[in-house]
Amino acid sequence: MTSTDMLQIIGESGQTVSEDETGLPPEKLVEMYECMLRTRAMDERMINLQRQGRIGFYVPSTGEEAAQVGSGMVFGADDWIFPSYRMPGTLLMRGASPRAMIANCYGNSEDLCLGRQMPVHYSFAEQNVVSISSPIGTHIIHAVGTAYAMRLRKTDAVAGVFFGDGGTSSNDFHSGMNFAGVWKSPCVFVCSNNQWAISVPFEKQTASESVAVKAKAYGMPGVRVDGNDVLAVYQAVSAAVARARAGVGPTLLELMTYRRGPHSSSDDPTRYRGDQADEWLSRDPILRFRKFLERQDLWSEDREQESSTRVKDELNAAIKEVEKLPPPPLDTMFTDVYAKVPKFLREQYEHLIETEGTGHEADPDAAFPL
Amino acid sequence: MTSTDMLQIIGESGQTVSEDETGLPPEKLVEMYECMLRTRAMDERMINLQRQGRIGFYVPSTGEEAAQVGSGMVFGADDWIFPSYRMPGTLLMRGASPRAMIANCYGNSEDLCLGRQMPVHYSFAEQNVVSISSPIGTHIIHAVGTAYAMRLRKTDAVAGVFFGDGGTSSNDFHSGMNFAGVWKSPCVFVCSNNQWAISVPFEKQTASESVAVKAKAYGMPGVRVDGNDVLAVYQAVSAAVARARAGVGPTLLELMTYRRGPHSSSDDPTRYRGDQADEWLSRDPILRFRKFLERQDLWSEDREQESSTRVKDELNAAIKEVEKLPPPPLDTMFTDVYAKVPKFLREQYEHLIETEGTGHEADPDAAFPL
Amino acid sequence: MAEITIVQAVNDALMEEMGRDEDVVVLGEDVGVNGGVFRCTADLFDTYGEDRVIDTPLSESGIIGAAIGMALYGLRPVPEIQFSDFIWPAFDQITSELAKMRYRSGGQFTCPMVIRTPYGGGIRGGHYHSQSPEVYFTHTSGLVVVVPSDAYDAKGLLKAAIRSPDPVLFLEPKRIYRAPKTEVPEDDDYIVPLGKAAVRREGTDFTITCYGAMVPVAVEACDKAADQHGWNGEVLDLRTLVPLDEDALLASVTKTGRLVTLQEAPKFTGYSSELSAIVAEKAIDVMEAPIRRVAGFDVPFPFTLEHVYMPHADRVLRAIEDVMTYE
Amino acid sequence: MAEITIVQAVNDALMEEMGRDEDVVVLGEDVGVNGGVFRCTADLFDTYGEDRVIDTPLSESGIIGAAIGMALYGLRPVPEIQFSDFIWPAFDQITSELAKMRYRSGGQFTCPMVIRTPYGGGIRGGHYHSQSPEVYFTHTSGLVVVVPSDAYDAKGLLKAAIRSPDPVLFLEPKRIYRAPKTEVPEDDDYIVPLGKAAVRREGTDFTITCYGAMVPVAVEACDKAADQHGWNGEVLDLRTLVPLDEDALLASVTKTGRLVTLQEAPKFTGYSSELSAIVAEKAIDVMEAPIRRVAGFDVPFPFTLEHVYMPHADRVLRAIEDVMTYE
Ligand SMILES: Cc1ncc(C[n+]2csc(CCOP(=O)(O)OP(=O)(O)O)c2C)c(N)n1
Ligand SMILES: Cc1ncc(C[n+]2csc(CCOP(=O)(O)OP(=O)(O)O)c2C)c(N)n1
Ligand SMILES: [Mg+2]
Ligand SMILES: [Mg+2]
Repeated sequence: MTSTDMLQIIGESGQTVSEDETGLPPEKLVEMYECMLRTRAMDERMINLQRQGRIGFYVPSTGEEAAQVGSGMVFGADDWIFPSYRMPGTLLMRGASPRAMIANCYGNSEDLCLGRQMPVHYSFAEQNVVSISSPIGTHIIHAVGTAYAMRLRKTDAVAGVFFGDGGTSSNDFHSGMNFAGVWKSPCVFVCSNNQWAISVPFEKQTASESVAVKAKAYGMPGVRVDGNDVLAVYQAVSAAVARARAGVGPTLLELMTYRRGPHSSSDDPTRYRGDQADEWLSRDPILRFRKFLERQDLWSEDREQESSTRVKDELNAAIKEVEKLPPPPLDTMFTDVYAKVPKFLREQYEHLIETEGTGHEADPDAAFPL
Repeated sequence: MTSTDMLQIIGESGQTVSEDETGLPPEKLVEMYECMLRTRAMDERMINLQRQGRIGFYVPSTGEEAAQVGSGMVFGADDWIFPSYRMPGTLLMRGASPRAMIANCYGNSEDLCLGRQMPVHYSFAEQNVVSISSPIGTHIIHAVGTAYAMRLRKTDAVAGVFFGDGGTSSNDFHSGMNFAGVWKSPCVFVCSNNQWAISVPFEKQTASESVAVKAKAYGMPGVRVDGNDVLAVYQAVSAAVARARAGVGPTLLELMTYRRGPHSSSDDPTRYRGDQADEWLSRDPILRFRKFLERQDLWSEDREQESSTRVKDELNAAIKEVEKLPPPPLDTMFTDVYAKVPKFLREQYEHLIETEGTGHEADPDAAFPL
Repeated sequence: MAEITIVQAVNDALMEEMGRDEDVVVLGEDVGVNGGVFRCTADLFDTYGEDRVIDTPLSESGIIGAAIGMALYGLRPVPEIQFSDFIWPAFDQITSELAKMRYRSGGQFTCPMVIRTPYGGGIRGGHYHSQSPEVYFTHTSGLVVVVPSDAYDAKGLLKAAIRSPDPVLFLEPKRIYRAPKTEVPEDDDYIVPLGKAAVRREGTDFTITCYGAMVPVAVEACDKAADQHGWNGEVLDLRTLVPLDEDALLASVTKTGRLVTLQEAPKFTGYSSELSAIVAEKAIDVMEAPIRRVAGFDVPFPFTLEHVYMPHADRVLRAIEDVMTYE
Repeated sequence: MAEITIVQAVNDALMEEMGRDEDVVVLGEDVGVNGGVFRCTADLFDTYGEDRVIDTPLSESGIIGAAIGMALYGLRPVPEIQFSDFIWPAFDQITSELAKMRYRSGGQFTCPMVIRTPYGGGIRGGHYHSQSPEVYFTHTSGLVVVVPSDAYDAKGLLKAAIRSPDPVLFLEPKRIYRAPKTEVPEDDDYIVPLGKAAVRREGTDFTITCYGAMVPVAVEACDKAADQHGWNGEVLDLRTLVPLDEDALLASVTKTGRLVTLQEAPKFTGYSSELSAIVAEKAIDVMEAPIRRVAGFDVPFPFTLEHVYMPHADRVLRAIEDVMTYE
């Protein structure tokens, strides 16, 4: 297999093109499909809220649902996930609630991050989903440290880390892959190669023939996978997780997909690209998986209607609830900087309250960046 | 050729083991050999000065002369060199004077760097040898920027950058290789894999099967070379330089060698390694090249005696001269921070002179770090 | 005279300097085809081509490191860091290499360049799209640090920076990128000299120091102080943080005897602390009141509560009242 | 009581804490088999094994990033950066990740660790083996910054730091790594609390603030001032730069009315500027003289002329004379 060969199980019309070794039972297949629908629905709804000015920023992931959901299903409860910002599907698959995610986008008092970060920078300790930050690539080496700790503590847990094609150029892609190679870390590196880093196409990002081949530089295997084929994703990630769990070492996976939408709600892709997106429309991961399920009589137009209505209703209900919540209280600006609020921060807080009271109003016109 | 195959021309007894395509005329071969002798002599002399407390710090390169001299010979006058600290032979080969290098180690008024950096952190603008700094790896991406500028200015010059096996773990190995791949830079990356980064052996540095294979991650060719074989080094570097000059793109070379001595005058290798060094003694690059030259009647015991005496005399004379020189004048502490000395620095200087005069004596007991 | 925004001023300066000097090149993430995420490099790609307007891989260390290599060879690079919050991967290159190259080589090698980067809060960007990192650079000997506060200065200072023989960090106040417009001369060659502060409002009762997006806040606070109390404050826009125009600072406090410093960066060991230190060292006897600092809180930049975090005119006014009523 | 060096104190603290808590791990370049280039981690490898004393690849970003990952999972890593001059490749990890993890996750994730690193001049190390980078970290909200000045503190503060729930930068003054020895209790569990300054010499005439390798210089200068002028100075060793023991600072200047600040880092926007600013804000009316700062010059750290660069007792004495004779 050359480094540009690609694992695919479901063909574009839903037929099986290579052996399905996933062994997934029907109900799991349906669960995955519904999670893909939920991810897509959330995408559309949140972008809509952003356009209406009800939330300030969003990062759509339309077209990348298979990569998210297929890998999200693999990891166990004791495994840790170090996500990127463009993968709500993985978090949903792990049990993060849409409501909690919506609260994060509103940055209100129910947001587990207490409104301290921008929208989509989630953090779900209960699901072992580590805090997302904006700087690209920094978390890749975190996963390697956590994987080290898992081994030192003699667990058989695994760390999974997710990043984009742009992320492979970052410093900590290099340090993370390199440390993991030397340490034979129980770590799985998952690159969603959606072929764009904002406006920069893959061929300006790196001259290597693939992301997968970069694994060689670190003494680990690299595998290219059709990222729009949820079963191929599931199978490849499963194999890599099994390998890590067994103590054999880390793997780099490259999930080939496409960023169909803008980079974020602040981005206008017409400035830098034509309509390659159309070509990828035909490879839609949801449509493809639906065809696969229908061929096996696991799905139908009726179920589609029922399911998508239910998903949308759930989302709308959650949004309605969340929108009523107040912002986080003023003192949360000063807590969690340190374990205990030190004297100098307490004084800053007290001085603020003394001189300005607690009645701060947000500026409704404030703009949003990328 | 697998990534661990290695180019070798001269065998360990001086015989030719693969075709010599260098086309080097006899006088060039002898020039290279003498430069290797000079490099070795300088090494021994400077370490000696350090042991006597006459200079504070030195970095020996014994056993790595072929890598230095073989590559130093290739680059042309208009090419630029971004060296590491362990390659005086390359600088000598380019025409840097031993006296200037010794003045640098004394940090005195004749030091072109005005005594501002530690010993062996040379800078020779006249030879297009760019200022060496201590942080590992930072210069790798500089070479790529310079190579870009060479192309933009439509010259056919080439940038050569040198670093160690430890350097391949640095952030700017990654950025440098990646940018060069994308830009098809006229740049040659030369890694002296001497198998140690202070006390850290290569297998703890990276799990990749070689340094050369790392080139694949950046879409460029990588070649492993016997770094103790000066002709193999010359030939491989020549090919890479020709490729760069012709606009085809960058190359990564891995020169396999061994750090026979301590990391620096501050290091005690007995703390962390046994006597693998012995094994490498038999692969001594100078001895090997001497046998090669002797087989072709280009060298003899007489010439060896004459040459090594001459080289040592030259060095001793230079040291004697340099030792007499005064330290750099006090005002050089404040110049070259900016193009012009700004008012606030002029005031700091004037205040210093006013309150403390100009008669500062150095503390002779001050210790030296790594 | 044309009325333009800061974004336009930056774009004009780049367009003109690239036209004047073919050694000027622009590089960074999304600066080329896309014209920059804030549009500061719009149309440069079409005008000067992909060799001089370079979309780079996603590596700030690579961007600055490559720019250093270009500058060593004689080009005049103007790298962009998309948000100043993302400058840290390049910090080793900036502090270890860029700032020390001239000094450590005895003047044999230099790498003049202008690192442009938007900084500061007020756009609801949270931790990583809002910070004000000036002090990390002002403490790094060898760098010039510039912060314009309107389009006139943005254009004139950027042109001066591009022509400067020293490496310059050019911090662009993104909160005021698009407002208010200011008048800018048509003359292609006007320059605002580095190292000179500007008095934005003359006064005799107290001094406010500020820079970047805090300048309009300081002016507003002064206006309020005049309205509400009849006090006549002086607003000193520092414009260049290194080298600081110390004479202007000392002249102003010598006149007023009262000082409020204003910055949006966190307070502790922030830039303004230096201004206090200088005054406490050189002019303590003219001071008629404590020096009050208005600054960001010593917490990571928040998201939802950013409007509480950001210094605003009323907060500054309170500090003015403190120093004016002190006995 | 045993008389030991700072190196030994650091080594003892690590040895004991690793024995006490098996979550403590040490990682860095040459810290394992070699025992650290300054020997601070000597014998740990043999005692606790290669899984807990880890020789890493040459990447500071990797060292700190991996340590963050370990700490997230519950380990208590103590990464070493070989020289603080080489910390910059890790600065993004420190400022963007380490310092903000607790805050940005709403307290869901924390990464307590101690980054140990030797800093400072006086060992003829030139630019890259001599710098004092404290202010880059004291301005970064979320970090604790500690600088011991003798073996007693080095051991007690390091143990406190390892047990702290917050990330700590532990700057070790390498110039005095091996001298002078100080007495350290045999008790394995003594701790020097974070956030408390220590008066090293009591006095009433003037105050000198200092930390790390500048503490003996301050004491020597005070002794000279007493000898030569009969002035009785107070030496305040800050020990923890964040959180600063502001009460101790204000108490001392309230008593003495005169302040000299001492640091070896460059002066401009250095740590000591904050001390001036605090005093100018909170205690200006007790001051009987300008605040004089003794600091490194605003240049890259030099090699041959380092003895001129480094603040020494006579230079401090001159500043003391300035503030004592001021009228
Ligand atoms: C260190 C850093 N530099 C720049 C940015 C701005 N930025 C945000 S996302 C992005 C592109 C990321 O591309 P990729 O890794 O391919 O992920 P994708 O957005 O395609 O999912 C950039 C440049 C950043 N967040 N961090
Ligand atoms: C960024 C950085 N980290 C650490 C060091 C300390 N250090 C100096 S040389 C060295 C090892 C370098 O090994 P390698 O790159 O293989 O070169 P060699 O010394 O073998 O020639 C280390 C860790 C440094 N100079 N810079
Ligand atoms: Mg992408
Ligand atoms: Mg090496």
